[in-house]
Amino acid sequence: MAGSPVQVTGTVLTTRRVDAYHALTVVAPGIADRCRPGHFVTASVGGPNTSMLTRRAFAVHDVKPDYGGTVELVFGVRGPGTAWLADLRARDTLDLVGPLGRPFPLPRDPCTCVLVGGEYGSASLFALADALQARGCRVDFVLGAPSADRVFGALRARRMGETTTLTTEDGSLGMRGKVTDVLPGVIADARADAVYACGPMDMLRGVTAVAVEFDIPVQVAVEERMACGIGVCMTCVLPVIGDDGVTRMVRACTDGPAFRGERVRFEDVGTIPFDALGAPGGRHA
Amino acid sequence: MAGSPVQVTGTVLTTRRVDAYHALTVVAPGIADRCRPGHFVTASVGGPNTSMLTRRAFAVHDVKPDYGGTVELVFGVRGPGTAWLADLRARDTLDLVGPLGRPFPLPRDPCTCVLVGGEYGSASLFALADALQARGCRVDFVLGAPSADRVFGALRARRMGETTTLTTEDGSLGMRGKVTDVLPGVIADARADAVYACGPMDMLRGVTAVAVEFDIPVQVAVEERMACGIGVCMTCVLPVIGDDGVTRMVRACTDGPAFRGERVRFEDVGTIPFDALGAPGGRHA
Amino acid sequence: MELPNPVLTASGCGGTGRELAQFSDVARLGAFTTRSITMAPRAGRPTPRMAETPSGLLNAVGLQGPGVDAFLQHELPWLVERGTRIVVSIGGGTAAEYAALARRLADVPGITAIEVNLSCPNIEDRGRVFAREGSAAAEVIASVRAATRYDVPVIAKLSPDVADVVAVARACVDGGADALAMINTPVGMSIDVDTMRPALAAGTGGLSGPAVRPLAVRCVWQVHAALPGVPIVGMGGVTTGRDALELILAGACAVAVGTALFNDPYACPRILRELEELLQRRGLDRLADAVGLAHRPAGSQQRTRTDLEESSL
Amino acid sequence: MELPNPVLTASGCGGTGRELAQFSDVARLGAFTTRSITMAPRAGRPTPRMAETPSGLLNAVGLQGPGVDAFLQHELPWLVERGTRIVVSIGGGTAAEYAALARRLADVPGITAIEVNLSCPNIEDRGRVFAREGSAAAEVIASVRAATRYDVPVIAKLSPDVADVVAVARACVDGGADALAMINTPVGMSIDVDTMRPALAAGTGGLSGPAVRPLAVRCVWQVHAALPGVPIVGMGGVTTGRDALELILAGACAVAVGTALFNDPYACPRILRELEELLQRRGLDRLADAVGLAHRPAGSQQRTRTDLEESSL
Ligand SMILES: Cc1cc2nc3c(=O)[nH]c(=O)nc-3n(C[C@H](O)[C@H](O)[C@H](O)COP(=O)(O)OP(=O)(O)OC[C@H]3O[C@@H](n4cnc5c(N)ncnc54)[C@H](O)[C@@H]3O)c2cc1C
Ligand SMILES: Cc1cc2nc3c(=O)[nH]c(=O)nc-3n(C[C@H](O)[C@H](O)[C@H](O)COP(=O)(O)OP(=O)(O)OC[C@H]3O[C@@H](n4cnc5c(N)ncnc54)[C@H](O)[C@@H]3O)c2cc1C
Ligand SMILES: Cc1cc2nc3c(=O)[nH]c(=O)nc-3n(C[C@H](O)[C@H](O)[C@H](O)COP(=O)(O)O)c2cc1C
Ligand SMILES: Cc1cc2nc3c(=O)[nH]c(=O)nc-3n(C[C@H](O)[C@H](O)[C@H](O)COP(=O)(O)O)c2cc1C
Ligand code: FES
Ligand code: FES
Repeated sequence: MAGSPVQVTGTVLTTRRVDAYHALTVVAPGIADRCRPGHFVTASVGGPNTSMLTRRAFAVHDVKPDYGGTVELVFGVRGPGTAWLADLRARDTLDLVGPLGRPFPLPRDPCTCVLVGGEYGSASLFALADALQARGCRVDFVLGAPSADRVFGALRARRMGETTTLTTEDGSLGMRGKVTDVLPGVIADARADAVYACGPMDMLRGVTAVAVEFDIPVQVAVEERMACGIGVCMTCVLPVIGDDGVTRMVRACTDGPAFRGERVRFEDVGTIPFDALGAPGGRHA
Repeated sequence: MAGSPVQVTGTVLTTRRVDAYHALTVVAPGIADRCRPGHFVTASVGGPNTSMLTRRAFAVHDVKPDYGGTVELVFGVRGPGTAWLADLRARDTLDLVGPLGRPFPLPRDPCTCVLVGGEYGSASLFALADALQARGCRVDFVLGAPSADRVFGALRARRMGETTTLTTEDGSLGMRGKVTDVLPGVIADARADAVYACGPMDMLRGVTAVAVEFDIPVQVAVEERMACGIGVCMTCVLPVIGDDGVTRMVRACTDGPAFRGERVRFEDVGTIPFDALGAPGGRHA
Repeated sequence: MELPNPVLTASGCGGTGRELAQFSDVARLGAFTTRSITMAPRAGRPTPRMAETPSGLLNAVGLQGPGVDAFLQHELPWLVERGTRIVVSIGGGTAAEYAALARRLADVPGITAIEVNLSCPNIEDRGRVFAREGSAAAEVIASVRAATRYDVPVIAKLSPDVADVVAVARACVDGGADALAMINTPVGMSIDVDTMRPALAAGTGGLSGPAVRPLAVRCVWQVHAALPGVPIVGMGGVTTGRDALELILAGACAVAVGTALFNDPYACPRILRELEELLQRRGLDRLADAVGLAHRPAGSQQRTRTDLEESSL
Repeated sequence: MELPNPVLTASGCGGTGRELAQFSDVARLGAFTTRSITMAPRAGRPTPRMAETPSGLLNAVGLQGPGVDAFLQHELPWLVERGTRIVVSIGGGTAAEYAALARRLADVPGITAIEVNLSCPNIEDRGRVFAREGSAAAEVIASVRAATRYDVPVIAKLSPDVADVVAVARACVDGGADALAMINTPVGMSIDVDTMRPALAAGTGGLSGPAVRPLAVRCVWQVHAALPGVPIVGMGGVTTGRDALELILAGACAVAVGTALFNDPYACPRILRELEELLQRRGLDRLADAVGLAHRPAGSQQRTRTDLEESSL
């Protein structure tokens, strides 16, 4: 990790709507400094005397040096916490903790990478693309969502990527279908060496299957319900196979969110696989 | 009651600081219409997803016909609910229920009334003074508080009252002392026929004692911790002697807040007097 | 017992009915539940009787009320006249006192059900609350059942602060309870750190409001799983149609609204409206289709079998 | 047992200590309480393991952990090296298993106290949780006490969802508990009204956070009143110095912070700072002067007698 996380009472600099999403830029120097692609932050929601106790996790979309350092978050309104965030205005304060999690590992040598984003998952891919390009990598984008308004960052992808392929399930933008429908073609055309993916669990599973098919490494950033984001509560676990071949229930927040795709047991997410370390009645118990 | 209470999602028109207090003017037509002097309203505090469940009670300070009807509340910051109210700005919404309670009864014939206010208690006296003067009554004010910044409405009292006497415990305004120190003189000078009082329980007790001494009627508006304000929860009771001579635990919110002072068993507030109807082991049990 | 709709007031939270009637028609309620009526008039506990806690409310009213005679004379007739469905809650210190109350109510027309508030101290057992112990609760229920007309259901109201709510529920049903209501308030306490004294004059009080909803959902869930045929009135922190639906999915066939009335006097009709909308959006035409639906095995299709009548208690 | 200060982490809420150390020095804690350590490694429950409720949090982690051997090899030494006071929480399925854990820890240096998590299902009693029944709890405590070095206190951790927490507390003290910790999370549940399924994969979970503070204050109050000589670690919804003081005035001589750490990783030092300020402003020079102070008769002067050492458990 690029330094340890800190808590910052940031000030909202700007708010904007981007299609189906809200974007908040927050002045949060201590956090901005330390962010690397794939890091996330957590926001305290609801203000004083709120009944909402837990922080909400968001990928860091953009980091800028302005005002000592800003971070931008992109989010959709899902429940009361994100609804509260969507109501914030410039100059309001926002309590953030970050940067959190294990960021995306970067290749040592220049290579070709396909970056796959589902819905707001693409938010964390642009900083990654920057870092990859800075290392001389070629970057191709595949972005998808159920509908056009939920594809995030298409324009920026077009500007940054060698190629950009868009998919929507309803066909309202790009190809009709899912990212996994177009991914094999993109990998083949680009002769890609690696894949990075961020989005819903189903998509990550599909992207991983494609990458495994091509026998190229794939990094996925997963999302699990989190109560703390800092590794102390053990609520955000998923089954991941370790270097020793043993499956463990590991924390998405501190062991992830970025994992090697083929190590994540996607079919078993939401269960305790019988052969996981310490599974009830399992061989290690 | 002048019509039944309603719930109104009002809009804050103006906010201002008045010494130690905050004043909020809220557009709340249905409520403003029905208000009579001594009525109170309750405000929902904390906004969506708040952890604060109960409404906060406030006397209606002023009613104006503007924008279909506005009410003004005056309050000091005591805990989290009033702190939240103090942070409201113009155009915010505020959920009010009112008018609530039994307002001050007015004398049938013109007479001389002394209006006694302790701290923010004086807020409800000006609408009362208006109503009394409209009936040809003479009005004299006695306002007191621990310190000058907590005496509310001195200027307005001076404008409206035949006489106005101010007291502060620290001597920072008017006479050093309590309202009860000056009240006998005011009653005597004005040859007062009746007293109205609003303020802390201790003060109401003292004022009642003075009025009893002079053998003139006294109306007091009491304050008790309220969970509902509409008469359903039974948390706001105090021992009051009925017409039949029996003490009952009656609700400050719907049987009051205005009571005949000599009927309130001030010494027994916060207890169940042994001779109250239904007291444990009491004669009626 | 048929109710016009599944949203009731909770005992002790709707006053005499007259106060709520200022805001909306009490005859439109699923039912109006009275405060717990006692034999003799009761002055209740000293004030302060309430304290706010995070998403909760502590109260120690102490069953203040006019006694059963005055209730029958001044309060019940008004409700009956309006055509309100009336659940009369009763409270006592001994099984015999509960039975005497039930007898007093037996010949009174217009009572839809008797709810037995078991969260009263048993004066024959050093003040231990009846609801804490299955056999004491069952004895009360049996004596009330025996004294009540066969066509008036007896509802046992349970409290969550027991080691095994299912055991108490089962004892009450074995004792003759036709339905169960849960939850009454668990015992809580708050201390004012400024005065450094308990916030309530009584020291402890009952905790209500959304803070306790997870306890209510759990109790309803456990009891419905163990006794699927027994109708349950769910309550505890219901403030929205979503909250009501949560209890219904757990196994309640009706819900009662208490603390929410203090903040929103229109809570009952609003919650009913919200609930109906939610059911409709989920394609659940009849409330009964939703009762206990969250118990179906994961991944299974929506339950079609129905073992409960709409809003029947 | 002396602690540098009265603010501890609550079991299962501070990770291995390393995670919190990123934010502040774990040696500055009153003590670090480990998650409940089990004999064998445990994978815990499936996800979702958490659901937010009004002012509360439901969790069903299921004691995920590496087992006692890995704990002693990889987690404890790191804490010991830093000079942290360490309370090791243990969990088991039988009294014998608890005893075996205690024996495994008996020769390990650097353990300040053993906390016995009694909210585990007793596999010899159809999964009934030990804390629900005095005699089962006492048996566990006695077996742990017997296996633990005389100078290491054994703390019994109790749960509020029993009919009589004082009876369980008394049984534990009679069984040899040197101190009590309360409260563990009462069992709650939440149902997702969109999926119409329980929000937690495990169905029920433990409810924590400010929502349960009134239950914690009540338990601490009742137990302190009945057993004034027994040190109590209070916990349940402590998020500020005021909350900590509330539990202390009720009778706790130390407090533990759980759920609040999830929102504020600096919660422990902040709460300590706020608590010290509050005590000072009230002229309470020593923490011991505040312990149980709310029990003094109304109107009496501040208590001067002190029967508890500062921060001693
Ligand atoms: C590492 C990570 C990065 C994320 N990045 C983004 C992002 O960039 N943009 C975005 O829109 N969303 C992102 N999410 C999802 C976002 O955290 C949830 O949408 C949000 O917490 C929902 O809060 P709510 O109050 O609106 O919804 P509710 O469903 O009411 O939330 C209730 C509780 O569940 C938790 N929760 C619910 N859904 C999720 C979820 N998917 N992941 C984690 N916790 C959840 C909340 O934290 C809260 O404690 C991310 C999640 C994780 C774990
Ligand atoms: C009829 C009536 C009229 C009032 N008029 C005014 C007024 O004009 N201006 C003003 O400043 N204050 C007035 N009060 C007092 C005001 O209601 C309290 O100051 C306010 O409720 C405190 O809320 P809080 O969240 O800041 O404090 P907290 O102490 O945190 O409140 C906690 C809980 O206690 C209740 N509570 C606390 N103090 C009181 C109290 N004195 N009376 C009733 N409930 C209380 C609150 O409603 C809340 O439920 C009036 C009270 C009553 C009963
Ligand atoms: C002020 C108050 C008074 C109550 N009085 C009674 C009562 O007399 N009898 C009873 O059985 N329950 C009583 N209750 C409990 C409620 O009926 C209900 O079970 C509980 O409050 C949970 O529901 P809620 O969270 O919606 O309030 C009372 C609750 C409150 C808040
Ligand atoms: C995520 C989580 C995990 C917990 N794990 C344990 C545990 O392993 N052992 C234990 O005794 N208590 C455990 N608890 C209970 C806490 O130690 C504490 O008793 C309870 O949460 C109340 O305190 P709080 O409201 O400050 O969180 C856990 C609580 C939470 C929220
Ligand atoms: S969210 Fe708490 S450990 Fe990951
Ligand atoms: S405040 Fe509820 S009855 Fe008066």
